[in-house]
Amino acid sequence: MNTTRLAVASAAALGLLLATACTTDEIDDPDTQETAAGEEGGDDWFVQADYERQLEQREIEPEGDPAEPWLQAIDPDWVDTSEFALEGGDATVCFSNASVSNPWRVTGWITMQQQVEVLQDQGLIGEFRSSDAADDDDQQISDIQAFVDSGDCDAIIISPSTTATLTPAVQAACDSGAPVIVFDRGVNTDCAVTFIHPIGGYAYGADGAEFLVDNLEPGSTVLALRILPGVDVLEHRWAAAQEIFGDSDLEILGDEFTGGDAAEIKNIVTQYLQRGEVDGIWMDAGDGAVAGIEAFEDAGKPYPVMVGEDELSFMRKWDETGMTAIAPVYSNFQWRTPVLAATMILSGEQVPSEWVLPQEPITEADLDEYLERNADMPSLHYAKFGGEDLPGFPDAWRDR
Amino acid sequence: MQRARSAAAALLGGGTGTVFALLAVIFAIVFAVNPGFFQAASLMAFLKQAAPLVILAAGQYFVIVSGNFDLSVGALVGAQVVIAARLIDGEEARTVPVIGVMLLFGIAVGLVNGLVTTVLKVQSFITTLGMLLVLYGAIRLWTGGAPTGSLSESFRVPGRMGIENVPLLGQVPWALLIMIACGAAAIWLMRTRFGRVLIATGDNDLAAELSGARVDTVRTAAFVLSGLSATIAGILIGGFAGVSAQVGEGMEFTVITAVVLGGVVLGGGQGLVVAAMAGALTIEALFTLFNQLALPASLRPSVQGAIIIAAVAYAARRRMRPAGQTATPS
Amino acid sequence: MTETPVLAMRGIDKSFLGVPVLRSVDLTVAPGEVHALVGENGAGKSTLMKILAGVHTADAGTIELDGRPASFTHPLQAQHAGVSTVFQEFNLLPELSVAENIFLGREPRRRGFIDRRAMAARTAELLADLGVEDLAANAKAGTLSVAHQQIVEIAKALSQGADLICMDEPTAALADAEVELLYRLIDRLRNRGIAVLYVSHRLREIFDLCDRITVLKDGRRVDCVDSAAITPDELVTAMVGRRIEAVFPEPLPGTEIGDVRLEITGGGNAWLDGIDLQVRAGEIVGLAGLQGSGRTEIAEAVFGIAPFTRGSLAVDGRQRRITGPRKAIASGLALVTEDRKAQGLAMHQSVRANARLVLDANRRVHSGRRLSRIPGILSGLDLVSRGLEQDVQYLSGGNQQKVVVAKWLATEPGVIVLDEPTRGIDVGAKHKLYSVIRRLAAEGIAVLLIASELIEVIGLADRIAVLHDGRIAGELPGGATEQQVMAHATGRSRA
Amino acid sequence: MTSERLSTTALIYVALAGVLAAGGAAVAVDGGNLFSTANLVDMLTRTSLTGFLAIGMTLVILCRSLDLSVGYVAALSSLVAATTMDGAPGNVPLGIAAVLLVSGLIGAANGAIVAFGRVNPFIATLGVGLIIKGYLDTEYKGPAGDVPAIFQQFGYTRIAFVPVSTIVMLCLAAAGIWFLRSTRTGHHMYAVGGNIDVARMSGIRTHRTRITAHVLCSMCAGVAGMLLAARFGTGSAEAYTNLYELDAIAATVLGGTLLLGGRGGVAGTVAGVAILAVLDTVFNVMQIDPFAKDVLRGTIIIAAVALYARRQIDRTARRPRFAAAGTGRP
Repeated sequence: MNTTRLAVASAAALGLLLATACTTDEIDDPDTQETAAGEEGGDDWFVQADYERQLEQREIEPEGDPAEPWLQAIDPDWVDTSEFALEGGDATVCFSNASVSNPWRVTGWITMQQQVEVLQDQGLIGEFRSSDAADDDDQQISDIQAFVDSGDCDAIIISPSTTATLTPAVQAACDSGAPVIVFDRGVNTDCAVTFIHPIGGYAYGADGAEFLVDNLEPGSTVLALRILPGVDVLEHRWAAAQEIFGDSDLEILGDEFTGGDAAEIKNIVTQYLQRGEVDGIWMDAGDGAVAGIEAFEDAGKPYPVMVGEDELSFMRKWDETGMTAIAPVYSNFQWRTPVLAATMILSGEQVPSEWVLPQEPITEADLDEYLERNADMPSLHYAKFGGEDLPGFPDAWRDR
Repeated sequence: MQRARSAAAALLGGGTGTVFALLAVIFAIVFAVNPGFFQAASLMAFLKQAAPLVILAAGQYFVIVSGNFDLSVGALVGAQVVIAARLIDGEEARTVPVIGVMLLFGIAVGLVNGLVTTVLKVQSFITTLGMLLVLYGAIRLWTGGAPTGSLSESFRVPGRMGIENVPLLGQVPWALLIMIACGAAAIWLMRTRFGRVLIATGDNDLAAELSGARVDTVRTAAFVLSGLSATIAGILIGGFAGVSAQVGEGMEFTVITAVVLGGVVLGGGQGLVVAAMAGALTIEALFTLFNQLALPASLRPSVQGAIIIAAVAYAARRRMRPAGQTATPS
Repeated sequence: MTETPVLAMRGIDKSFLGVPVLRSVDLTVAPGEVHALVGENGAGKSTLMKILAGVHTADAGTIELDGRPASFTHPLQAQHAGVSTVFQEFNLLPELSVAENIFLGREPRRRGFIDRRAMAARTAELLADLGVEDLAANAKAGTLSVAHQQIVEIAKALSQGADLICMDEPTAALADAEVELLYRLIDRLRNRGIAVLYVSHRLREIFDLCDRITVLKDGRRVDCVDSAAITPDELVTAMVGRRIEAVFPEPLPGTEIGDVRLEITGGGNAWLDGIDLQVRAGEIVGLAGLQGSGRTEIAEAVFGIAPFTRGSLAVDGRQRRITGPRKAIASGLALVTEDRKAQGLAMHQSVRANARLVLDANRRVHSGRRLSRIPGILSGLDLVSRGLEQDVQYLSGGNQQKVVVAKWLATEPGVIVLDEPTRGIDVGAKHKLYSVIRRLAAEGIAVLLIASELIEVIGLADRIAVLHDGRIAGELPGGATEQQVMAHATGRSRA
Repeated sequence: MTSERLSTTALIYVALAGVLAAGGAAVAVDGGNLFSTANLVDMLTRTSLTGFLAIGMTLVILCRSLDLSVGYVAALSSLVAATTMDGAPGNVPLGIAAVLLVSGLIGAANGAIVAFGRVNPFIATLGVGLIIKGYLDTEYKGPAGDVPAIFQQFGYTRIAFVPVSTIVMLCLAAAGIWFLRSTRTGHHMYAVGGNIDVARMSGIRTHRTRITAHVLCSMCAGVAGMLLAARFGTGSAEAYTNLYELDAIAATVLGGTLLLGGRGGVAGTVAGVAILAVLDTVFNVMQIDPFAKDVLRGTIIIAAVALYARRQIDRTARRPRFAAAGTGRP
């Protein structure tokens, strides 16, 4: 029948075309594949070693000026970049962005653009090209290829939309000879000159989980709210939290996917409150945290012990209600670092091969300070965006 | 009275009967799992959160029964919430004027959808798909990617508050009352000349036109009603949960599913608005049921999909009548 | 007939949801015979044909083809068995070519793939066989005239190697001249030994064409006779079980021709030219003419669907620029359209909803009083339905047509245009409509009657305007002979 | 009919040329060159993924159906491919076979639900999509499997400046055109979409035809999934979040295929895909704000379809008899 005929045909066609490997851009896979095999088990996100390392890193005093956390690094291993040194500045820097599809990325993107302007004024960066993949891995692969093929990028900055899937594209970018800088989410290859990221998901998840364990009576109930499954940075947060809850006497009522939609969050919390007490809320990201809190208000229940994020709407709610809460931070200021790193690399300065930025939760203690600092910032802004010293501040972030 | 009888007949016949049956079954199971759900408080909470979808369903019904689609409602709901937040920016005084602006915006979007579909003869699926993209992009362009500003307390009243200490019921949410009002309005509208012409248009637009119906006008009006319902839904959702970047995402599919679940036939001309709203209620009830059963979150889409297909297939069977003596091919 | 019949159906039963539609019906057709199947709508003709076509399956009974037992569960099987059906709504796809339509589902193949050259060639052959040259194999079916579409259907049947071709109301949409063509085709078929099962309401054709007649009534076969052995009146009686005048009802007493209600002077547009036409109160004016001569176009022009671009139009003496149905309705016009399925009814809506649609859609004519008259109007038309809330899709053709008429009467029009009001409906309903038309006249309404069946126009109209090529070729008094009408219609004599 | 379709298709290629010209000009003004190798490669690369999906989508839409599940099927397929191959070049054929089998079965399910279950394709395929989503969310918490380098060539290799994936897509398109024109099942899709009762009366196995269309559509989605896997070097469940199905539908309709079925073809679809790809590249080269992209995309899609609609209306006009121009009767 035609179905099968066409199937065979297309299958044959594929096989044939694959046989004719007259390649233009090679992917040398050995190291790619090895590392790939490593972390992406798919099913199990918990890697004991990474978990422990990140928890230690929280204690380590980072090198560099605390006033400029985006330039600090936790036990860096500096690499020589003289091979990439470029005479006369005016470099063309290309940035492949996964997306600006959530407030955290929007805030960071503004910060990066502000930083770029400064560097352009200093003449360190000439043209700054960016592309946005709207969270579509395939799109981003094309974007990166386009940069590589255009051949005018002196440095390529990549914020991968998904770790494993972008690996081949990043590899290809490295092979193009231009220095590659990866930040935020990683990739399964170490071919990038530097990989910039805060301590990481395990630490983030642990910060909140430990806070709940410390602040709740044994036997208390905790509801976990997650955005969506399958994104490594988020899965690590949950994996760490599970690890910690596992050793505690807290009862986990359930873990729900909310898509970060406030209405969804409020629905779910409301329904849990109908079924019984909820003493604590753990979230893998702060989006919609306020809606979760309101669910308690509307149900006339006492405030839970809350794990949010350094998103202002939550921190302001936290402040006015005076509830027990913590705001884990996935350092938004990391968006400044890549462009700075690019200029460093292009001027042959050393950079950490893995550039681990500090990542400290905001606690009761420093809540007021950060609210103070961001007094006139919009509600979906992130407290630790670290752009206060940039010329565009505050307008660039306030009226975007 | 005859009309009453016909209504009863319609309710039981075809797809319409299915949805009420399904709704009953779901509630029965919920009750079995957790009788507590039927205490006034939790029931009210349920209706409060269901209200926006029910109102959207009513709006979508008008468009579908007139033979079109409106895929832009999800994006419109989101846009409305963001607009509200940005324009109100925490100022109580601005609440009412801004709501006025939102209503106008909703009407405008509906008008554009309607005119592009009727005058430019673009299939509504494409029109509203395009509108979805435009709204999504435009609203983010306007706010620089993420919502800014904040809602005023009074704006949040309809979606969040209610009439306190009503005997037996406790708090009666405004959202519930608004839902009932919209539902009643929709039912009344379908009994008016407009409604009759609308459904006839969806059934056979040529016959309607030759009978002097303003086919394009009623169809456009349907889109406007959908735009209005999206606005009201936006006000309720924004009020219920405040601003977030993801509000409304994917709602268009949920609401169309709800309407079809209510036995309304895609392509127009068949189905009751009551049933469409019941469909929305059913979907919300289904989500509640999942929660009550503590069904793993990741598994829920599968169950939802299966149930929807089953229900619609079942309804399709019931709707099938004999190809009677007078029936002729084509 | 000694030879084995090409078709022998015995004891066919069929019921839908327990409602019996056919009760042990027998039907035998001899090779090369033209066999008429008559009966009112609802008598079970269509169901019987559909069983024969493999659309429905009989609950009981046997079907034999050339003496061999057969049973169909799919149209394909019927075709393979040599039974082809030409339905009333043509089964042609406008987007496909003549050839593609003829061979749809049976495309000639070479090495498993469609062989378009062969397809075109064989199409040409078939058409030649039927003596039709002026029809291109690659023409899009959508662009063909009704007559040509029917020819394509018959060619399709032939190409399926049918030895029995069933035709459902084949002349319903044809003008008399085109009917002649059909007659010739049927003769050719007969000569090739192909049997034809001929379903029609038109007594004349039945007697002209058919060798034998099987009469169905209420799902039973009441009779099967040689056409020579029965008179039209007897046949009608057999069909409807009561004796009704085969001739047309006389004008009701008190009908008098009054002032001019509709007046067209020098009307013209892209399809019409120099139309001068007057219809007076109480007058029935017939529009005759061949298919495509402009009959329907006049109706459309008057009703503003394709308005006159030249000349003037006056209703009750007042000049009107009618640019669309709404204007037409507002000025007291009504149009019972030709195709009730496509243009007349919202099939999934109730009888009531359809009957009040025009009132609902036009504020100018909407009124509580008119709404309240609707049930009366419907019962005045002897509508047979399970209440006003029943969906019209479940009514018989005749009753559907009554709903269409009712929805226009509800507007209390001054001028009513009836375009093929009796197309494809049963004798009983036809006669009902005839008397309704008379009654309208008696009520002082101006009636413009369009009909392909000359006999209707002649029998009912006070005056007959004959169209040819978009112009009025001549006017004749009522009761003129068919020859006179045809003379004008074919443009042989210019009046 | 052929001539008709050609002329429509021709129009679309004209449109494509127009878009290329306009885009080229815009980029030139911007000081770039749209037709530089790099940009050509980029355009062609972007055509392949949507191309695979849209070719399949064309078949179902021709049958007056729809498939909203292709995005999920592609995601699933990428995982099936990656996990089956699991880094071993030897497993490549096995992986391909597995994907085609799985996607084919899903297509069969879609088709069966639409044909036998009489469920509106919109709902049916939406439901199936949800079912797959649930499975993916439950089974795969993120990327899984490992694609051997040899198969990654499918995603990265280029012959001159033409990516292999694009060549494969074009081959598939050619196959599709041939299939629709020269096989009965293909040819019958026009009949089924044009008027299903007529098709049935003509002895066409309408169910089989529709199901075949759905099977082929899903298989195309499967191929798209394999492309994803090849480019990702692994399988990714997240791929379904990108609403590929809507892109595919937009491309198909842009390609002049009637959403109501019965008219259109793969040739046009390829052009539609190309138009979208060109737009994306232009937007990228010109550094258009990501949100402005959505606005432009939406507007352009609507505008284009409106243009086609104009043409449809003109065509259906009756030939005049007494028009100043026209002489004598047709």
